[in-house]
Amino acid sequence: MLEITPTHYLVLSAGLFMIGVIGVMVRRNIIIIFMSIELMLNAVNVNLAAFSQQWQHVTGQVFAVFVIAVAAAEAAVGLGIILAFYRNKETVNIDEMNVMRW
Amino acid sequence: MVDAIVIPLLKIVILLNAVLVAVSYLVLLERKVIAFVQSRLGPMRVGPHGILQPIADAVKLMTKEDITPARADRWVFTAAPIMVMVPALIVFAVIPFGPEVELFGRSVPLYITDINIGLLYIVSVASLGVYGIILGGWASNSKYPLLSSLRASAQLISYEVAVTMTLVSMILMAGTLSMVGIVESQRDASLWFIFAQPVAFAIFFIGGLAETNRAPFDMPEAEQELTGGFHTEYSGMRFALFFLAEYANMIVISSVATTLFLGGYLRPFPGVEGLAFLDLIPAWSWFVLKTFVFLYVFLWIRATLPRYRYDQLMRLGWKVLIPIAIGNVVVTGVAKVLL
Amino acid sequence: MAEAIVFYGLAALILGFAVLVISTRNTVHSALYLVVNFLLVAMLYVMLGAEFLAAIQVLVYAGGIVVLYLFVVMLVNLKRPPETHQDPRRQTRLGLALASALLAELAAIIVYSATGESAPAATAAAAAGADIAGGNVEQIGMLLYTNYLIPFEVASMLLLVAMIGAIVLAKREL
Amino acid sequence: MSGNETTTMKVETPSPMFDTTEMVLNMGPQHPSTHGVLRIVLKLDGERVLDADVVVGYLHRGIEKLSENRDWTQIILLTDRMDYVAAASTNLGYCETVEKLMSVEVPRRARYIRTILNELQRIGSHCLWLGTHAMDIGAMTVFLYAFRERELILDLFEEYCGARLTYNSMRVGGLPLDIPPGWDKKVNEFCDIMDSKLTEYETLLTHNRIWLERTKDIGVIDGPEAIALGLCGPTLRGSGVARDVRKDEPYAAYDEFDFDVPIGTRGDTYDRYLVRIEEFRQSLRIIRQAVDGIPEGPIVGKVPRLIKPPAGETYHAVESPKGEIGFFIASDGRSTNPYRFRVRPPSFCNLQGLPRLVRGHMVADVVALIGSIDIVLGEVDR
Repeated sequence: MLEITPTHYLVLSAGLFMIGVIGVMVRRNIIIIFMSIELMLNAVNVNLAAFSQQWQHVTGQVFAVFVIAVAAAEAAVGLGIILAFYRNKETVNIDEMNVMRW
Repeated sequence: MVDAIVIPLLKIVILLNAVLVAVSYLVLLERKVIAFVQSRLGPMRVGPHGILQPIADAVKLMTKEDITPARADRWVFTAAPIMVMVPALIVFAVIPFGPEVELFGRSVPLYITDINIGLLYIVSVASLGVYGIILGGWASNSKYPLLSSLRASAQLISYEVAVTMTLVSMILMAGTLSMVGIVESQRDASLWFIFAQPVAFAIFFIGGLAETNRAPFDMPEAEQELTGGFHTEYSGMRFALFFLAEYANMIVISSVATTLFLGGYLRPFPGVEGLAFLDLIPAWSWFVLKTFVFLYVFLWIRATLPRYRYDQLMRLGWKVLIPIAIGNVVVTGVAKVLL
Repeated sequence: MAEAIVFYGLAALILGFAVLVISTRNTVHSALYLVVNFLLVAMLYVMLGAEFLAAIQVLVYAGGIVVLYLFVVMLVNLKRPPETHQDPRRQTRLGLALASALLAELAAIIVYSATGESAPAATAAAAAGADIAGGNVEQIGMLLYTNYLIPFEVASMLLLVAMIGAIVLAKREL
Repeated sequence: MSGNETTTMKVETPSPMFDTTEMVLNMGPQHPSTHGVLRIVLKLDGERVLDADVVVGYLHRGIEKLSENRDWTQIILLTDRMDYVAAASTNLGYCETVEKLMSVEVPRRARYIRTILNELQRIGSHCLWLGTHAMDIGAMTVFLYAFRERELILDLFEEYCGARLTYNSMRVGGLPLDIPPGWDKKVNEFCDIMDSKLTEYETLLTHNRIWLERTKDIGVIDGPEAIALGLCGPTLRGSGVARDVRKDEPYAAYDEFDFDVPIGTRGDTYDRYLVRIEEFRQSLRIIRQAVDGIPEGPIVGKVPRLIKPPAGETYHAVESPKGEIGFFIASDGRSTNPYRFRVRPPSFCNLQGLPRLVRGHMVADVVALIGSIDIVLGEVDR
């Protein structure tokens, strides 16, 4: 228990990922859902970093860098969509986002 | 034990106190310098030539009533000044004020730590400072602070890009991210990097002015437009934290500029043997002197120039500084490969 | 020993703030908890010897992405709470059920993999010919610009596309 | 303009793809850049001003009505309190109107001194304008420099009449006091100092790139529209209309001096700035000519001890630093106070151009434009 192995990190990462999943499932505010997705991506990154340390090789970290780049792109576009949507329907409730165009 | 814990802790305590004293005296310096420019005297009443003014200010601000506006987001409103102050202070951890010195028979480096991602650390911590400003403006539940916090964050984010780009060219020059390494590489090159990278220096300086919300880029707190900006609704000690953080950020930018461009704690002409007698002056005093020159220029500019408009500032950042900074990186890279 | 204390502390804080992120009503507070969460994860990266990743995490996630979130939250100045007229209870139950199913699955995988043989760390390092202790940044840079050059360029294209997309979405008239 | 009446002219915005909410920002009456107690209700789209509604009246003291219950000499005191940064100009406007009503001839020496006082006042008022205008745009040093020179003018006035702000420096028919000995020399010295200081202001501003960016193409208004809005003074001349009461309908001793009326070309904030800067120089030119040629003679014309103008009404305007300040005064010929007293205040008339000027600009330009039209709330509200 006192020696921290990669498994510890994996459990932590799984927990973080779960919280993200719960957020996506339970919340209806699309901004919170986006944040939950960021949490999940972070969980993945923790995994990658842990593996990177386990294998003493930085490839895992390189992947994490890619994940961060993707997260940035996702945030930019996703939030742009939220704003555009909000301007039209004055809501951020995901259940009301049920049309592709209007 | 002593080397690992006691000495670093001691250094942190000394540095924090030194920074806070420097910040409060920077306020006095600003008032005196601007007064000098404007043919006034500045503060004269507290102590001889007003040198005790910062203490009087501190006492005043600490004893003033601390007002939270009705319907403000109390929690965020309280946290915002702290969120501004903390990043401004922890940046100092990696700034090298001097090389290792012998103190009481021990070799003590005059910096808290030298990490191999020093420059990245500074950039990332500095990018956190924006939270306090955004949230302070938002939590005040008032329109002027909200406008101001939007201005501040747009400004901070866009100028960060240009500044970071210049840092990339500095990394290319030094070949390391460690702050001490950058200084030492200037010693090896016998050259302050300001002479090798004048464009990067200009962009860094302008971007630094914008990032610290100083004139002529002080729109977020333009009192003539937004009645003080994001700290309009703050009073007492919480206002003081915003205020101190701004000046601490000035010192940060000046210190980083000194380290990157002016050879940090190196004496002038580090390669010229004939000037070796200058080494008699302790290295840290060179650092302090150079930082002081930067700070003076900050104040001087404030007293001289009018204020930019928000959209002009954004245009300058995105359409002028960032392209030049990227071009500078390319040129530096090509030159590095060819030479 | 010290590592364990730090790890458990960090892990508890990370999970705690993550729960706060998804459970708080106020979206701005959520974003704030998210920042704290990211900073804590960055500390975890430092523990794992990934300083570069930690710095990038703070710079991009905490300094960039969440600022965007905050902007959007402030612009989307909600007049009514977004979750009023749904039936939240059913949704919550369903969500929790699905989530716990997934958790069980993950736990099973982890337990399974943990009982398997652990990685031969030293040989892997030797095979990679890299020493993780020194110059984390150089190694990542080296890999990015050699083995992963094409993914790197693809990522840059992705960012470019995202930038254009965001501008198109945000601009009112073209 | 007044009260809750809103401007009906609707702004033409490009039809937005999305509906966005407007933000209403209440600027003033407690705001550092509204030069007193002006209140502007701004409708904003982001930082862009869609519409502005100027609310005035926070400094209303009823000077016009009050004047109908004061005798003709006491009113001079009240005119001090209208444009309190250019009291001498307002004094002069009132006194000349009454003189016109009574057909009193003012001695030439008095007219010369009045001209000198008036032009000194113009420089003083423009100093205050320059300082606050530059301050609004963020150049804080110009403010103190301009006030340093304004101080010299106040000293001159103090030496002349003992007051530094509300001079009460004219009388119907002439002047209350002759100039003290040596005063004319001091005025000449001041002119030399001012000349060099003007260069100093211009070094700080005129070719400063930030200043240019902040003022060029801000609040552009062309001549005909400026006239239609009733703008006057330097604000109108900035739009290229060479209207100056001193030239067009000379009063005091202005017909005896050479001076030019500077006009702008584009009608933006920068042109209005240049016009006022040039007016400094022209005022100095007039003062130098007047000081050198002060004739000997009495300082008060033939005026009865108890002023009681004959029945009738008249309008007379002078060029105050802010623009054309006109007085309409009716006398019933019986009482010792005016029957009707009405002021055409230049600040008020210029202020009604403000909503037109700020529309489409940014919040930061609003303060620049308030500075650019140079208002004094004491005169707007009276």
